[in-house]
Amino acid sequence: MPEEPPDQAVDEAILVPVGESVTLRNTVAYAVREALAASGEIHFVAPLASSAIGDVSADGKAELEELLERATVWAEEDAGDEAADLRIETAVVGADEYLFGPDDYARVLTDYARSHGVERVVVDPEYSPGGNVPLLRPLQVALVEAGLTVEEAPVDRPTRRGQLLRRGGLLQFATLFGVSFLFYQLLSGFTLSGFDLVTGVVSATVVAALLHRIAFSDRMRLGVIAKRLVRLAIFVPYLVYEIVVSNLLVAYVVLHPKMPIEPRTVEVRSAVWGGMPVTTLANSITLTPGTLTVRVRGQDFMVHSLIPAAREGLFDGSLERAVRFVFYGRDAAGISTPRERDDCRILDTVTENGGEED
Amino acid sequence: MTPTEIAVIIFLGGGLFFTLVAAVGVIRLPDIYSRAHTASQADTLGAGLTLVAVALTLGLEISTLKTVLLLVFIFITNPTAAHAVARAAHEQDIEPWREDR
Amino acid sequence: MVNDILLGAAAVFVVLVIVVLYRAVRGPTMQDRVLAVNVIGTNTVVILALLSAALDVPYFLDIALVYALLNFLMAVAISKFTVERGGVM
Amino acid sequence: MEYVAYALVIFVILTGIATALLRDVLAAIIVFAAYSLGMALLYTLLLAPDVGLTEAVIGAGVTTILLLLTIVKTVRPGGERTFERLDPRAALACGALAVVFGLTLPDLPAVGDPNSPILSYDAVTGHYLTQSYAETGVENTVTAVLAAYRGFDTFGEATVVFAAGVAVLVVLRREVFT
Repeated sequence: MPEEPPDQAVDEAILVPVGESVTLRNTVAYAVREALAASGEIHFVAPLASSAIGDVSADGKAELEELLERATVWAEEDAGDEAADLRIETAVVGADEYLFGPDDYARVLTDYARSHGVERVVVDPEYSPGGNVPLLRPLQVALVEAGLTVEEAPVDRPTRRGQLLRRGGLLQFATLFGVSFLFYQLLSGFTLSGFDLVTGVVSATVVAALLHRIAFSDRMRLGVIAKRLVRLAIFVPYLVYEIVVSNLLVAYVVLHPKMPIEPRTVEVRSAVWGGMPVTTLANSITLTPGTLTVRVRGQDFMVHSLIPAAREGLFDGSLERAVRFVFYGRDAAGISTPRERDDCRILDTVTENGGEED
Repeated sequence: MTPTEIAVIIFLGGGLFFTLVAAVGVIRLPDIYSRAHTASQADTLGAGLTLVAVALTLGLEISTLKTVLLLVFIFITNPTAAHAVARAAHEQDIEPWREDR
Repeated sequence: MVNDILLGAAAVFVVLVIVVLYRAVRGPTMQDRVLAVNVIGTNTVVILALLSAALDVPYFLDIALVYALLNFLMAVAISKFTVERGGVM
Repeated sequence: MEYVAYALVIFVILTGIATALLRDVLAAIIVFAAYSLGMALLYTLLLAPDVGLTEAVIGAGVTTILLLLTIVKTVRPGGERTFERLDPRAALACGALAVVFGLTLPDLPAVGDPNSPILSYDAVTGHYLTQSYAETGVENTVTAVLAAYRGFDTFGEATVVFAAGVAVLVVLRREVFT
């Protein structure tokens, strides 16, 4: 929804609510453009969700502060030569309150806006305060009711957005080349004839040249990757064991004449973050019978579960712990379970949380 | 019968059983979400066990490596595909079935 | 003898594929069909692997690999299509 | 092996009928992909893995994508019915055609039969192998058969492919003529 900014807003400061989101980068860019066209004053405000990591809210605060810092760096980068004209202020708000509904978020944001004389709010369309999906629309309404000008940053939605290209280095190129070349040789049966070697090198070069900037999401550090691979080797047998056991449970339920299923959709706020770990966890959840990842947003998993036993297993978080072990090491495996963190709930319907897309 | 043959038969039996469960589940279960469960999981395990049986018959050669690659590939892609399907259903606001409604 | 067992298993797999075909035809939603075809595809890959071992034709496995790739792409492509083309649906 | 083949034939026939009868175009496309999977398996089982591979890539992959693109650019009739109503005349015509083709089947040689004409009538096969270069000037015998001896055939095929290409372009760039 690309709206023209209202004319009377020309000399106003801009408030941007900040939270982990895919479009945050673009929102910052838009807000900076707008701010430079106006007063040059921009406020990045991050409301702290108390439920973020349960009792370790200090972590949550540190995370938000890091996010704010990132936003500041981006803003300065975007401002370029005009960086001197840009005044950036950041704040974490709501740290001493329990933010739950959209009204709570709106209240702390409005309080901040009042005390700093800001009247214009630029909202990231993918901003999901507290990780809960349906809060954004009501939040906007509440902010408008409080007398603020609210607009959504005109950034692309997740389906067709995202920074696909990243900086690729020699390491990425080499890895991709090696993997493609090995795959080619495997398909040709490791004949190692001159023809296969030459065509293999040519194809692998083409693949690596085209894709080395896309294929990897993280910066690659060999040590980390090696450690993860070792831990993955421990993780896989455990996963297979889980899969077989719960498959037998599901097989019993499916083959039972009365088919005693009790499907429920549940939402779990997992304690893993980042592309690969979340993907691994989502896939592991789907692979373990009885639970199926329906959608993931940041750390929030919407999971469809077939039988109560599968649900309990999910809330006990053994898979989550295992994935944390793979990606963050043994120390991280010890965090409390989703149930103890109070990060899981059973939804009544799916659409309660859906339909926010358009 | 050699031990390998017995192992092959056991794995093959397991694979057939779980694929059967997948087929029955896809036919019997009441809605798309629950069908996606058996489609992604029972079927993946069934395919996995059968591929292990195939790898065992082949013994140690290049083809075995390909079979293992196939197995890894199926274990990664199948849940992803099921997730894609379930997510598509969710985004079209298809309500999950419940036993009490 | 093992070869006969593998062939027999392949035949059973084909029968299961025919059973799953019911869901692909019947629906009722498009996602059901995509899901059913995905199951059919996975089973096809397995059948190919079984045939490869039973008939001792190693290059069937290459076809199986191509198949596994295609099967995945198809499920994702059609799912994406049904969502993004919601208006046409 | 026969059982696998029988089951596959049943599967292919069922998917074929379902594709023809399904009212929803998207449903038909999805079931048609399953048909391609079955066909490819059948080809592979008959030891024509290259054809099977092509069927898999073209039939299940490319065709599906092309048909999906076609739906995107056109409209898709909705409806409550799952199946198309049967047109008796069309069904009769198709049935008659199937019977006619079916009747020729028993006259085909069995797969791998050493007495099949292509192997036993050396007069024909040998003629092509020895004479094709002298008669056509084409070095590759297969190319000679395709492009020279079967010239009209190939011309017809090329026309069909060309027409299909034009159709695809028309569908992909509909805005050109609207």
